[in-house]
Amino acid sequence: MYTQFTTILLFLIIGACMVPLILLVGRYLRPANPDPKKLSTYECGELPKGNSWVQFNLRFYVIAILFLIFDVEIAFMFPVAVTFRQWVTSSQAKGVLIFSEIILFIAILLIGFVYAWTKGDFEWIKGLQKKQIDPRFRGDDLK
Amino acid sequence: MTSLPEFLKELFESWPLLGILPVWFYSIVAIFGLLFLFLFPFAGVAVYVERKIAGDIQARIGPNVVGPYGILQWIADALKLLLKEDIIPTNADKKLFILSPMLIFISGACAYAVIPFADNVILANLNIGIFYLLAITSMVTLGLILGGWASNNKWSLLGGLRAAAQVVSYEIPVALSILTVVLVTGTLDMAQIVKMQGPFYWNIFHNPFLFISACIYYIAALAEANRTPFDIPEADSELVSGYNTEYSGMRFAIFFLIEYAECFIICAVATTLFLGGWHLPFFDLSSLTLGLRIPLQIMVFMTKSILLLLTMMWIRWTLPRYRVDQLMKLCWEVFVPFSFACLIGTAFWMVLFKGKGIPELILGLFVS
Amino acid sequence: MTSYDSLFYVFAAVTIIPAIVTVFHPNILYAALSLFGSFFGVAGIYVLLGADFIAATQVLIYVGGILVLILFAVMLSKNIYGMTFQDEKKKKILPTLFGILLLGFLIKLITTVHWNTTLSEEGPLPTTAALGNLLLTEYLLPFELASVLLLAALIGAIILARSK
Amino acid sequence: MLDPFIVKLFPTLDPMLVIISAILFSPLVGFVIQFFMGEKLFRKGDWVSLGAIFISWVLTLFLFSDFVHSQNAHFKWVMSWPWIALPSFSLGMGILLDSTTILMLLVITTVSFLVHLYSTGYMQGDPRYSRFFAYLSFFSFSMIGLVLSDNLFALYVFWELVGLSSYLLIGFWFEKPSAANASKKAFIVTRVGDVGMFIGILIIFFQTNGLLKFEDIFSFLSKSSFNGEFLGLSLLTLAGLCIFMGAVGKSAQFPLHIWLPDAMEGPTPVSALIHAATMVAAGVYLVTRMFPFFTPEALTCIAYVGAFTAIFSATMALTHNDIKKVLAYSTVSQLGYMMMGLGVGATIAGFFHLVTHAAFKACLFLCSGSVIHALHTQDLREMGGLRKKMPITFVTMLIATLAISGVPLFSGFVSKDMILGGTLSFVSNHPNHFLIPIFGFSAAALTAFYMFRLIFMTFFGTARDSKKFEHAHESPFNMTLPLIILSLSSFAIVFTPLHFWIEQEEIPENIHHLATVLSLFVAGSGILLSYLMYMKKVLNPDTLAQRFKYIYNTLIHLYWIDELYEWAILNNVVRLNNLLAHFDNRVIDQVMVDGWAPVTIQTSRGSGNFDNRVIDELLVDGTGQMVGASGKQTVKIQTGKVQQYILVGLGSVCVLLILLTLIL
Amino acid sequence: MTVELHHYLILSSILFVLGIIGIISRKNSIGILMGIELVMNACGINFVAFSKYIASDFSGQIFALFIFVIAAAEVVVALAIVLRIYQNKATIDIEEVKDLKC
Repeated sequence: MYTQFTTILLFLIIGACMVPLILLVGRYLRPANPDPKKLSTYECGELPKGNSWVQFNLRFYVIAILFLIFDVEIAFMFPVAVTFRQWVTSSQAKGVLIFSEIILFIAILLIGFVYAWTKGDFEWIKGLQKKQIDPRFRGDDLK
Repeated sequence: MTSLPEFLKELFESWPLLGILPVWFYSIVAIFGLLFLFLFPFAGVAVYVERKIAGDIQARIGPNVVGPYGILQWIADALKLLLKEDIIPTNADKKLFILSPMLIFISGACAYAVIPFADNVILANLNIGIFYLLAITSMVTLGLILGGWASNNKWSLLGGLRAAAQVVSYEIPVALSILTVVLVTGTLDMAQIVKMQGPFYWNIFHNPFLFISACIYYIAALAEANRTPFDIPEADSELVSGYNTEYSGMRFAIFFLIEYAECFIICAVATTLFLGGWHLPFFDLSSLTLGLRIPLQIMVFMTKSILLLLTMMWIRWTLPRYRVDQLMKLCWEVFVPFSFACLIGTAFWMVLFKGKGIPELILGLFVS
Repeated sequence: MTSYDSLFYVFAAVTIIPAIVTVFHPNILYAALSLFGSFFGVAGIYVLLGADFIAATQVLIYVGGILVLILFAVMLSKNIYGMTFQDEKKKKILPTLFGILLLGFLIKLITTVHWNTTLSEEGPLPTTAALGNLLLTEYLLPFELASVLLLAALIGAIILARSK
Repeated sequence: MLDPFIVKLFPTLDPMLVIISAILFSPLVGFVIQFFMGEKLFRKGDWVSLGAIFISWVLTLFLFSDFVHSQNAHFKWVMSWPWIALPSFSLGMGILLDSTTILMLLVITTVSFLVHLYSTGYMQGDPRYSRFFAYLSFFSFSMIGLVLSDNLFALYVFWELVGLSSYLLIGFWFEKPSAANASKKAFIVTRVGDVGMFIGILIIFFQTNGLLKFEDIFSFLSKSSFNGEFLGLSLLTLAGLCIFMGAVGKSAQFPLHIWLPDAMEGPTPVSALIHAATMVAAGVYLVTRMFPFFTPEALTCIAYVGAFTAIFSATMALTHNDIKKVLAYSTVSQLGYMMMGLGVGATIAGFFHLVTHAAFKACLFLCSGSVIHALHTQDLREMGGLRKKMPITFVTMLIATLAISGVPLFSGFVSKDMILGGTLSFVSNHPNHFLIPIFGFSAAALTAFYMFRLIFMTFFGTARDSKKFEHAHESPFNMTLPLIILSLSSFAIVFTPLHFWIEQEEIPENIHHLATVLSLFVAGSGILLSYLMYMKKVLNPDTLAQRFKYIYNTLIHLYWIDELYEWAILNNVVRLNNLLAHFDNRVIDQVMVDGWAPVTIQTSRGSGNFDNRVIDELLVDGTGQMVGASGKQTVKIQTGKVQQYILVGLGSVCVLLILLTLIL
Repeated sequence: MTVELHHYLILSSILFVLGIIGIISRKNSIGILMGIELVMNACGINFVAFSKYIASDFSGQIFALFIFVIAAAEVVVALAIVLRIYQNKATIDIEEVKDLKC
């Protein structure tokens, strides 16, 4: 029972076990003498202070939100896009109909996009400039 | 329009021993062939070529020590990486440390399954080809985040998250441009798309909007692969080498390899979607015999994508790096709106001209 | 035992086992990653059921979008100092008991009910085009409403997530 | 005579009715005006009641003149109209007018008018001057009503009113405790008699099942008699005796005579009007009115009571030095005389004695009133030699005394002679009752003796109290005029027009002559004896008193009857009262009433506790706490943990499923 | 034995129950969201299975698509809320988040 997906599946499986395979091969060729200094995380040469703190504000999250919403939108658009050519070539009226449907769909979501844009969610460092540097950023813990 | 394994099966059907082999055997052979014969050597060569071009651009000589003109440099690098000690930081999360390269490798490699090198030479002729590619590439973000997180290094985590944010946000323009192409072609099947582009009905010339979205696609894809102007995560000066700071040895090699694989995928997809895949403008290759047609088509396809790749490399060593907020602003305030505009434009164009592109219209003028 | 059935059981295992890990693993990060595994299993099930587009969308949205979001949330919400996510000390006996009970009943229900299945063997159809047509004709209103829902979610989330 | 005028005035009504109602109601009107507006009127309104009684007096004179002119002894006028008309019982109210009524009316109105006139002088300056006149007119109204009523019930009503007015008048100076006590004593003693009378009325009422009118009773008796008997006496006699009890109470006969001497506490005009002429006569009038009703045994009993009262009170009058007390006792004895007369069957004689007695006894009382008014003392021992000082009073008193002691040519002699004749004729018929004439004659002798004792002590001899003597002066004209009128009426010839009424009873000639001879002898001896003792002081009364000390003491203390009553009744009654009071106090108050207090306290405390502990704590607070506690418990359910909610939801779903599976 | 509809239903119900257990027993609110995702997937499988085995048309798949939309919207908003809670109360432990005012 062969479908195109079997190759995909096989590809995935092979890909998945390729990396461990390579590493295994490497393991036997490579020297392995762990040294605490070597094993410490790399801090541009300095001694690593504390573990990797990072406390982001939520702008990464906003980006992820936008991505997900538009990703879903696009996922929804694909089937419509696929049938677009067929409708358009079939008749002018149907073409206009599908065009208007797509336009409506996109327009509604564009409202959200415009909102995000005007509200300044795209500026990445807005937070940094305007807000005085967050104490934790100031790096006073590094003294 | 069968896929490569079926094509091979037909070829070797008559052979005595190979006849009984099931199709998926051929697919395994094809996969291994693709990986080892094409992917890994190509990556190495690409590294060499890139360093040569970089040197040339910076008026210096690239690697020329190993083998004539340094051609074997990449083999030396590969061996070095192979033999180099593999360090896992102490308080790093061991399991995740290993998992993240796997994820990235899978997402990078599996994309090749749907790229139509030639008429029947496509590993998996899915009828949702391009959509599958989009889905798989979206897995890269996962690997980036995990990589950054697992190495328990402040900078690598920051780099990882930033890389993820970048990849994520640039995926929207890429997806939108792909959507516009699908709008025009009407199918998701890559082979079908290429076939529809005929000798010179290339999509890029289909309508001006599509041309813009092709450019958007090319640049956004660059950013998605963290190449040159957008390689903030590994920006040496700031975050050492981003999420793969802690990786060394073979794991680092994998990261490196996947980077070049993704670059090639970008070029390949660009050629299939916009530049007419394995079509030569004026020569109809399909009429040739099998033995000649396939290699020619593959050659045509490879020249187009390698040309794109070279431009990529060229861009890398000429343009200065974007600041992070400029990067984001560029994506969200330029690419996304323009790609939406192109989408709507092409739709409008399609409605207007009932799906015919400029080449067809011009041809129509003459023919009638 | 055709390859189809064996594949089904493989994919079933691929969904169930990571799901169990997601539910019971103390470390929230491993739970999130095992969720990735179960999403892939579900995609496989979709492929088996002939819904290739849905499988691709599943991968695209769930793995590429939602899981990324969850990971972002996990990272942002955890005081990274701790790095450890060993925080699950809640006893899970009662819920599992009830769950198993419910499961038992559901399975009994499923097995007893006679589903008049019309098994059509004509392999996977090209779904995307058909889906597109259906979406535009029969299910147009939900299609448009989906955009409204997304808009609402977008604006709501942005307002909530705004960092000030 | 007045008929034409009256017909013109009130054409519709019967002229006789108009006259009688005028006679009856004018004193009432007088009383009402006097009582309510008396203070504010000119001269405090005495002219109002005087005028009212004058009207009824004049109208009575007209009636009397008609009666005399008609020469008809058996004159009778009846008018009655239904008052209570119940299916089971009907009572008519009406007016009965016959010879006795007219005579009584005459006596009442004349004496009342004269007393009114007299008291305008006597009561001068009294703070409650107008009220006195109000009471007087009220008394006259009730007396006239009594006389006019034609049935026992109306009679009994007026009988009570008369008792009330006597109480009011006796106790007129209520500041004096003795006056108050006297009025109470009078009222209670007469009430005792009234109770007896009431019992009699009830017996009649029930035996004759509802007949109260006199004619009806007499007609019923003629047909059938009362049946049944009680204590050996037939019911009829018993009823009679009970009725007589009322007469005894009112006319102060033997057992119930004690209140009359004390009644002297009232002002003298009152004594004159009520205790000499009218009210005390009511008893006699009752007996005469009900005469056919009494059985022979009852009559003899009445005769005995009358006779004994006469001799008994006569002896008491001998020793007293208070002028009004002596007169009081003489009244009692004279009433005894009348009762004796009636008892022996001489109704006309008895009734006539009443009329004459009313006249001269009123005169005596008024004279004593003017003497008291002049000397401001009632004690004979402080008087003497007043004949020059107060000539008119002296002359009128002398005439009245002569009348009362039965000296010929005076009214007293005529009536007393008839009574004594009656008694003799009765004894001749019933020789076993020989005691009655003896009592009669001895009483007559004693009467003569103490009356002249009185005259001699006050008017003759020398003034014993010089200071009072100088002060003495003759009473003013409005007081002496009634004296003169009354003294004139004491003469026999005044009553000659009534001869047709007097000769109704025929007494055998020889008995009549014996009676007159004996009465003359007796009167003369009495006067002679008192002349000797008090004028000539041949026999010193004090030495006699010393020798017959015991007799003297008993007389002075009125045979200790008051003490007897006191001891027999009052003490017992008081002791009974004390006992009852004690019982009431200890048993009822302490046990029953106060006893309840602790019970209620206990119960209230108990219910309080119960209420407090059970209801408040248990129910009210209890519910409150219970609600609070349950609230606290239920709050626990709402922990806010979302997962618990879902868990509970899931658990319940499972339970439901299990149940379903078990059931299906 | 050939894979019938009820196999898929059993699979989805197992996934569903696991999702519910995840929702109930997870202390970390993001764990709960993962539970919710599992439940969503279970429904998806059901829809697609029914459309293949019973109606053999694509309505089931359409609904699966809509489930993706809903799931995406839900996760976005839920995580925004969770992060907001985290910022206010520095914890995403569902047990601490139980009073009305966060």
